[in-house]
Amino acid sequence: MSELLANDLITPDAGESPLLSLSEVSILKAAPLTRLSLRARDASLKDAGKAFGAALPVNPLLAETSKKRAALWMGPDEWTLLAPEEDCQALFTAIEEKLGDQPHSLVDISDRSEAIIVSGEKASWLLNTGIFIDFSIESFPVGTVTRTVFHKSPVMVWRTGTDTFVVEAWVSFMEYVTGLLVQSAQELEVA
Amino acid sequence: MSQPFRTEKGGRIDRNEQLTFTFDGEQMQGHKGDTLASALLANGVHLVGRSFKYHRPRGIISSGSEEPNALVGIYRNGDQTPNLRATQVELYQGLEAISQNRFPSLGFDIGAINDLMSPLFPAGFYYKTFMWPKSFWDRVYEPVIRAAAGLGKPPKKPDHDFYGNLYAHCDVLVAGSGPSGLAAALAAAETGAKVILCDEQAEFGGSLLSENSASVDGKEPADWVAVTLARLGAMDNVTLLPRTTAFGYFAHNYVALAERITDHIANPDPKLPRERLWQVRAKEVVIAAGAIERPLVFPENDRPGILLADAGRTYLNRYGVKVGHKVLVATASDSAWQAAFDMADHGVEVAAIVDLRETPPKNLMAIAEARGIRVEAGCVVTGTLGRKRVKAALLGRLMTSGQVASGGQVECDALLMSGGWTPTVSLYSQSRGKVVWDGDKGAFVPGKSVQHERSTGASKGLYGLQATLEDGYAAGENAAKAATGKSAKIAYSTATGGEASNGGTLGALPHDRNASRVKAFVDYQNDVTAKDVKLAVREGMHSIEHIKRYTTTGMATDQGRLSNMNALKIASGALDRPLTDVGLTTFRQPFTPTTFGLFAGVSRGDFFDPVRKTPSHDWVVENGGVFEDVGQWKRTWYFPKNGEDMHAAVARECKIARESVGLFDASTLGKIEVVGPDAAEFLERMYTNPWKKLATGRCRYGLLLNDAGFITDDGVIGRLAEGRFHVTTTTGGAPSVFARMEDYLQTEWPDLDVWITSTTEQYAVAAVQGPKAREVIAPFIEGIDLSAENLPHMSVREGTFCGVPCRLFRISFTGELGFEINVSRRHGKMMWETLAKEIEKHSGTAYGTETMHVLRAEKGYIIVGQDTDGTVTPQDAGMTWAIGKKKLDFVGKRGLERPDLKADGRPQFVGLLTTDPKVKLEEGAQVTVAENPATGTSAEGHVTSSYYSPALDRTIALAMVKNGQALEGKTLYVPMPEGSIPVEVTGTVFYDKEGARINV
Amino acid sequence: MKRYSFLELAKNAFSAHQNWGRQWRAPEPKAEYDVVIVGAGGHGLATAYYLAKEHGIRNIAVLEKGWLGGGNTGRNTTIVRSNYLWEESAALYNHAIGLWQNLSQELNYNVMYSARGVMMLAHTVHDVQVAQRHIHANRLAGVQNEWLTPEQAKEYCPPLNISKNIRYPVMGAALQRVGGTARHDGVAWGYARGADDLGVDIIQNCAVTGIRRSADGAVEGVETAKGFIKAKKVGVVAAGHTSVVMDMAGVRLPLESFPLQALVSEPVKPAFPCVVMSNTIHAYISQSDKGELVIGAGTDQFVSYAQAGGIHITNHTIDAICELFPHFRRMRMLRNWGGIVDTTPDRSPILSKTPVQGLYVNCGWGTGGFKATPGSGHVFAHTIAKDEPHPINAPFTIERFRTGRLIDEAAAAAVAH
Amino acid sequence: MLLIYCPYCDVERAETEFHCGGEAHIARPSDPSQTSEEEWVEFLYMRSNTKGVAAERWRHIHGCGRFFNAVRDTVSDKFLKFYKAGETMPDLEKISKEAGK
Repeated sequence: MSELLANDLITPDAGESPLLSLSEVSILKAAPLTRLSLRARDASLKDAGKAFGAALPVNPLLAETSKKRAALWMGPDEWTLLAPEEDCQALFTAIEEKLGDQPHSLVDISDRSEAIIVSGEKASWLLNTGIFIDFSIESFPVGTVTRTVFHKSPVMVWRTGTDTFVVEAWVSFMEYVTGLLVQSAQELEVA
Repeated sequence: MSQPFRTEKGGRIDRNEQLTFTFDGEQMQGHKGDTLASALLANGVHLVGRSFKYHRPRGIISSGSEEPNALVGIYRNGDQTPNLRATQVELYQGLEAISQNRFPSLGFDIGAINDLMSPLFPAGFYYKTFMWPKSFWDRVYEPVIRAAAGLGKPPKKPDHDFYGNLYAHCDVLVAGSGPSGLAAALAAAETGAKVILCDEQAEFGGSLLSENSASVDGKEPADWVAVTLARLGAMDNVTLLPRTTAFGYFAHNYVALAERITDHIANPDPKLPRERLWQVRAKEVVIAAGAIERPLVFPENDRPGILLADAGRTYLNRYGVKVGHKVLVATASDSAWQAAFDMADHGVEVAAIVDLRETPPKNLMAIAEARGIRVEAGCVVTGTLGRKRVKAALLGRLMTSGQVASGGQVECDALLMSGGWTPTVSLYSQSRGKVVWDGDKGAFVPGKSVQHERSTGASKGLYGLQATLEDGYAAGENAAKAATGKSAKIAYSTATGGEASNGGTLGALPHDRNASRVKAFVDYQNDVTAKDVKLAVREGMHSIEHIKRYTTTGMATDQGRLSNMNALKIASGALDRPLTDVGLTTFRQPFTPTTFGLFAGVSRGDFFDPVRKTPSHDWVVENGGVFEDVGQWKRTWYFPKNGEDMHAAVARECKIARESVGLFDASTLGKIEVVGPDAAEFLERMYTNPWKKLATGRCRYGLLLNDAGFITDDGVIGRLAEGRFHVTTTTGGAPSVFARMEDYLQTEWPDLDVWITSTTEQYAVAAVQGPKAREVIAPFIEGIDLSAENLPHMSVREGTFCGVPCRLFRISFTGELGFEINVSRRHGKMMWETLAKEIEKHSGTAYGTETMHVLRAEKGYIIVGQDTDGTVTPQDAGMTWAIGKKKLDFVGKRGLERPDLKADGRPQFVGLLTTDPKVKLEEGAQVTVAENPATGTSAEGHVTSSYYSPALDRTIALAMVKNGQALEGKTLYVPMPEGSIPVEVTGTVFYDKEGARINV
Repeated sequence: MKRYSFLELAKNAFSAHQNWGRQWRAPEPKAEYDVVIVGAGGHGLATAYYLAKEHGIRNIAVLEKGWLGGGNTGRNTTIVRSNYLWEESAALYNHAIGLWQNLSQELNYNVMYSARGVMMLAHTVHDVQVAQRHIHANRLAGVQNEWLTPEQAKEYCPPLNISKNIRYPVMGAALQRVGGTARHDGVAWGYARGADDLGVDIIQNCAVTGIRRSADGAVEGVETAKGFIKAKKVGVVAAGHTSVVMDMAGVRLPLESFPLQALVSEPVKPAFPCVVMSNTIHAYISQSDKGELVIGAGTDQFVSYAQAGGIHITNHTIDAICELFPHFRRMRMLRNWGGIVDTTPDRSPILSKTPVQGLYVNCGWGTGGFKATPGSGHVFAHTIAKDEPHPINAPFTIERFRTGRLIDEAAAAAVAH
Repeated sequence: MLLIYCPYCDVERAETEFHCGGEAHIARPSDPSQTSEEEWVEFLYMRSNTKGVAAERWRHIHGCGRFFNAVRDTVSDKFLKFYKAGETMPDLEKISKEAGK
C-alpha cells in the first residue's frame, strides 16, 4: 500500500493549524471522513467489498485501500470502512442494498472519532511515549492498523507510511491524546 | 588551598572545570565529573550524616548506589529531594546539599543522646514498652518516636518538574556496563540484534573506570571502554542509556528502567523531563549488575573515615581523591590489597594491611613488601577510636584457640575494609529466579533462569577481568541467538591483570572486647548490630524474615545490600543451623529507591484522567454553567444566573422547564446500535422487557439486571427498523453495559445474528423538555410530523435538524412533553446553540443534571446507582411492570427466583414527605420506626433522593424502606443528630400522577 | 511468660539483654489436638488465642506453611477502621475496633494501634451521597464516622490538595477518628506470644497437604508435611490459599485470589498525620512510625498466586497519590511487594461453619482483612468452640450466596447516572 | 504487565489492551429456570481459584474486541496456551506435564 493512497483519503484539515510542527515530528488534524462500521460473516465479504469499492481484508490488522477508499480490519468480523465525507449516505445505501438479507450490521460512526496525522522521523518515538506497541518497521509494517491504548485513552493507530501514522480516538478523548503528544514532544525542541 | 585531598593528577574528573557547591551552607569546590561524595572527600569531609536510630556520626562508606550512610537533601529552585545518596549525586555548579537526621547541626546533634541510651533500645524494644498508660501511646510516645524517626525532610511544595515515559522493545537488554556488560552488549549488537544497554552511573564502564593496574587489548581499561562505546554508539541497533537504573524485573520479561535526565545539569532546560520511565519488553535480558564489596563487622566499624576498600580505590583512581593521609586496610580478601598498593603509589601512607587470613597470597605479600607496607596476617580490627572521624584502630591477633589477643593500636585517618564480594542478584531474584548457595564462592548466585535472562560476570559470582569479559561476550552472543536466531562471531578482547580476588568472610569478626558494651554494625543506616541479630534469635525469631522485621536489618533505604549476607551468617551462627537453612529474604523492586513522579509520569492535572467534554461544553463555560464530574465526563450541573446559589438556580430551572421549556445536554448517555436479524431476540434475552412486538418507530424503557437478579442499568430503547435498535444506557454504565452485551453475545449466544456498535460519541443529544418543547424544535425539524398523533410519547423517527440528519425521540425524563434530538457529534455544537437561542424566545432555560434529577424525582423515576445500589430487584423498585411476564428467560430472571430475592421484608421504593414541608431530608439518612431509636437499632431503610420541589413548593424524598409499599400513609422517622424528623410514606409519583402532561 | 514493660526493659539492659526468653516456642506437632487452625496469620493466631483464653480449649495447634505472620498480615498497609455501610459489617468491624483499643494491654505487646483517623475522600456528587449514607447508617449503628468539608479535611490532613482545579477535586470526606493504623508484625507476634503462653503449639514450616474425613464425612484431622495430625475440629484461615486448602476437603467456595500490591517510600520526617483513602481515584496512604509513606495499590485483574503485580498498577496508584499530594512527587519508592487476597462476590468475608462437620472457614477478607483481625479471631473462636456462630458473624455464611442474602459492600458504592 | 497473545489478531500485546474475564468454560445454563439453587450458585459464584494451571477468559477489549481463552500457571503467571472462544477446553493436566509442572 502506498502512502499516497492513504493520504488521498486522510488529509490535513485545511481549516486547522498544525497541533505540532517540529522538524522531527508534526501533528496535523485530519479532515472529516466517512466511517462505517461493518460487521458481517465471511460469506458477505465479497459483496460488501464490491459495494464499498475496496476489498475487505481477511488477515488481521491489515488495511486494503483503493482510490478514496480504505477498509480496515478491526476484528475477525469487523471492518471500519473509510471514504470521503460526502460519500457517506450513498455508500451506506449501496452496501445495505448489496448485502440485503445477508446477516450483517452497518452503522455510521463517521463522527464518533477524530483523526490526527503524526509524521516525521520521531513519529514512532512520540507514539511510544504512550503506546506499548513495537513500532519498528518489521513488527508493524506500513499498512498495519490496530486498536490499542495511549496512556489512559483507547485509540486506533494506522501506519500509512514509514514515518506516518494516522491516530484516531473517540472525539471526547482527542484533547487528551493530542495534549499529551504535544507535551511529550516538547523535549525534542531542546537542542 | 581548597580540595586538600585531591591527587596531583589522574582520575576522570575535568580539572579544568571547577565547580562551587555548598554542603550545610559551607561553600566548597569540586570538579566536573565529581559526585557529591568525591567532592566532599576531596575537601576532607567524611562526616555527612547521622544514623537512623542512634544518631551516630556517619561518613561516606561506598562509591555507589549501595550507600547506606551518605544521604543528603538536595535543594534547587524551591524543589527539595530528600535521602539522595551523595555517592550518586553528580556535582554541578551551585549544587546545594543539606545533611539529614540531625538537630541542630551535623556536628552537634541532640538525637545523639540515643546513642548513650542505646542499652535501652535493643532490637524490637518498642514492642515491649510504651503500653502504659494506655492513652500515652498516640499522644506522647508515638509523636516523639515519629519526630525522632524518618531521615530527610519531606518536600514541602509541589514538584515543578515533569516526567516522561517511553515504551520500548528490544532483543537484548543489558543491565550494567562493566566489563561483562559491555562485552555482552557488543557481542549482541554485532549480530544485528536490537540492544539496549543501561547503567545506573553517569559513565559506562563500571569497575573498568577505576581499574588502573590492568589492560585490555593493551589499552588502559578506560580507553578500551571509550573504544567499545564508540563502536556501540555507531550502531543504529543500539540504544545507550547512562544514568539509567534497571529497577524492576516483572513478569514476561518486562523490565522497568529509570533514566535520570536533568538532575546532573546546573540549569536544565524546562522542556526536558527530569526523569523518564522506560518500560522495556526485552526478548532476552543480560544481567551484568556486578558485585559489591561487603563491610567487615567489627566493633565501631561505623566511624566516618571507614570505607569499603574498593570505594577508596575508586575515589582515588576515578575521582582523583585520597580518602585520607594515613590509611589502614583491613581485609579478608585479595582485592583490598590492590587498594593499598594504589594508595601507596599515590603517596598515601598505608598504616598497615590487616588480613584476617593467616597466609595471604604470596604474590600480594611480595608487592606489599616491595612498597614497604606493614602486613598483619591472621589479624582483625577489634575496634576504632575517633567520634566524628576515625583516629585509630585496635588490632587483634587470631589465636589458634579461636580467641583474640590484643594486637595493639594503629593510628590512621581512614580505614579501608573488605569482607569479600557479594554478587548483585537483585534483578535475577526479581525475575522470580531462585538463588543457590555456592559454597566455593561463599555467596548466593543465580540459579536456573525462570524468565528469558542470564546473569554474567560478577553478578553471578565470576571474577577476574579476562573471565568476565569472556563470559560477557558469550552471554551477549547467546542472548542474541535466543532472541533473534542470529549469531556473529566477533573478536574478543583480551585482558591482562585484573585477576580474580580470592578470600572473604561473612558475619561478625571475633574480638577481645566486652561484647555487651560494643557495637559492631551489620546494617549501618538502621543501626542494627550483631547483638541485635542474636537477640532476635534468642527471642524465638528463627526465620530470616522474622529476624529482618524484628531487627529491621536490611529494611533501610539500601535494602540491605551491604548487610544481608553478614546478618544471615550471624543468624545462622546463633541458630546453629546452616546458612542455607535460614533462608534469604526476598529481593523486592525497586533495585534502588525510585521517584514517585517517575511512576506517575504524565498523569497529572488534566492528564490525570481524560477530561471528556460534550459539544455544549464551550457554550456552558461562556454561560457560566457549573460542571460536575460523572466518570470521566464533565456534565453541566446547573446554570447560576446573577449570583444565584445552586438551590436558587435549580429552583428556577425546574420551574421554567415545567412552565415553558428547558434544554438539557444528554450527550453523555451511552448509546449502542444493535443491528442484525436477531436484534430483537438479543434484547429480549438481555433486558427484562419484551421487545419482539415493539413496533418500528416506537420506544420502550428497558431495565437491565445482572444474572444475580439485581438492577444494573436502564435506558430507553427505540426500534429504528426491524433489525435495528437504538439503545441508550446510563452515562456511567455505558462501557460496562457494552462489555456485558459483548460477553453474552460472544460467549453464550454466538449463534445469534446480531452485532452491537457503540454510538455514544457518534451522536450529540439535546433534550428539549416542557410544554413548549414542540414549538421550540418545530422550526428546525424536517421530514418528521411532530403532531401527537403521528409522534406519540415513546416514539422515534429519522429526519433532519437544520438540514443535518437526526434521530428524534419523543421521550421524557421530566414528565413533560419532551424530545431528544440526536445529530452527529460534529453538528452538536450547532444544534445546541440553535436550540439555546430558540428557547430564549419562549423564556426557556438550559438546565443541568441537578434539575434533571429534581424533575425526574417529582415523577418518581429512578436513577440507577442513586436510588438503586446493586442490591435492588425490579420488585423492590416497584418496577415489576418492566418484566416481560411471558418470557422464558432474560439475564437475571433465574436470579430473581432465589429465596432472599423473593423474601418478605425487602426494602421497597417509596416516597417520603416530611411533616414540615420546608424540611429537606439528607440523602443517605436512615429511616426508622421509632422516633428515637436506640443506638444499634436496625434501620428500616434509607433516603435515596431528596430535593426541594419547585412544582410542589415543598420538599420531596424517595427512599428504600422495608415493605415500604405496604406502609403508604404511615409515619416513620428519620433520626438526625438535631432531632428526629417525622415522615409520611407515600407513593413515588409526586407530580402529575395521571401523567397528563406527558401526552400532549 | 515474662511481662514486658519499660522497667523490664531497663532491667534487661543491665544484663545486656541476654535474659529475654523466647516469645514463642518451636514445638514439634503432637499426634492429636482438639482444634487445628490452618494458617498462622493474624486471624489464625487470634483465633487460637481466644479459643485458649475464652473457651478453655488449650490443646490447639496452629499450622503454618511458612513463617508466622508472613502472609497478608505482614504485607498489608495496616489500616484499621469500621465505617462500613451494612449493619452486619459495621458490627463485625466495630467489634474489632473495641478489641483494638485494649489490644496492647491485653497481649502485653505493643501493637501500636494508633487512632490517627481514617479519612475517605469524596470527589463526585455520587461519592458525597455514598459517604453521607455511610455516615448516617454508622451513626444509627453506633459507629463513629463524620462528614468533613474540604476545608475541614485539609485542616485534618494539611498535605491534602483541595484545589478546585485538580482533575477530581475533593468535595469532602468521611472521617472516622477511631480509625487508624497498627503495627502488623506486632499483631501477629503479640497473638503468637499470647497463644503460645496459653499452651497453643504454633508449628511453622508445616504445610497442610490434605484434610482427612471419616466415613460419615466429618473431619478427622489433617495431613501435613510433618505427618498426620488428628483433630475433630479444623479451622481454615488460609487467606489467599483458602480455596486450595478447602479443596482438600472437597468444599468449593465463591473465592478468587488476586495479587494486591503495596509500597512504601523512603522514610522522611513526619509529613502525613492520618490515613487517607480515595475509592474513586484508587489510592490510600498513611505514614508509618518509621517515617515511610505506606501506600496501598489496587489488585491486578487476574487470579494469581505469584505475590507480585504489574507495574501499571503501581503507576496508577502513585499517579493518584501525587494528584492528591503533589509534594510527594519527589519522594521515592523504597519497596514494593505483593500479597494474595481472597475476594468474595460481595466483598464481605465468610466466617462460618461449612457443609463438612468439624470444618470451619474464615476467609474472603479481600483487601481489608487486617483491620478485623481481633474481631475476626474472637468470633471465629466462638464459632469453633460452640459449633455455632457468634451473633456477629452469623450473617457471614457461605449460604448467603445461594439465598442471595448478600452483604454487598461493593455494590453499595455502585456508580451509574 | 503481562504479555498476552490474541489468537484473533495473531499478535502479542500488553495486558492493558485486555480484560480478564475470570475462569473459563463456565457456561450459563441453557434453561436457567430448570436449574436448582445449587446449580445456579455454582454458575454465578463458585470458582475453582486454581493454584497452578488453569483456563481463563480474556477479552481483547482494546483490540479486536474478541473473547478468547488462555491457559496460565497462576503460580508463575506463565501462559501455556491461547485458544479461541468456542474451542473445547484443553487437557490441563497434559499441558501441565508438558510445561514440566
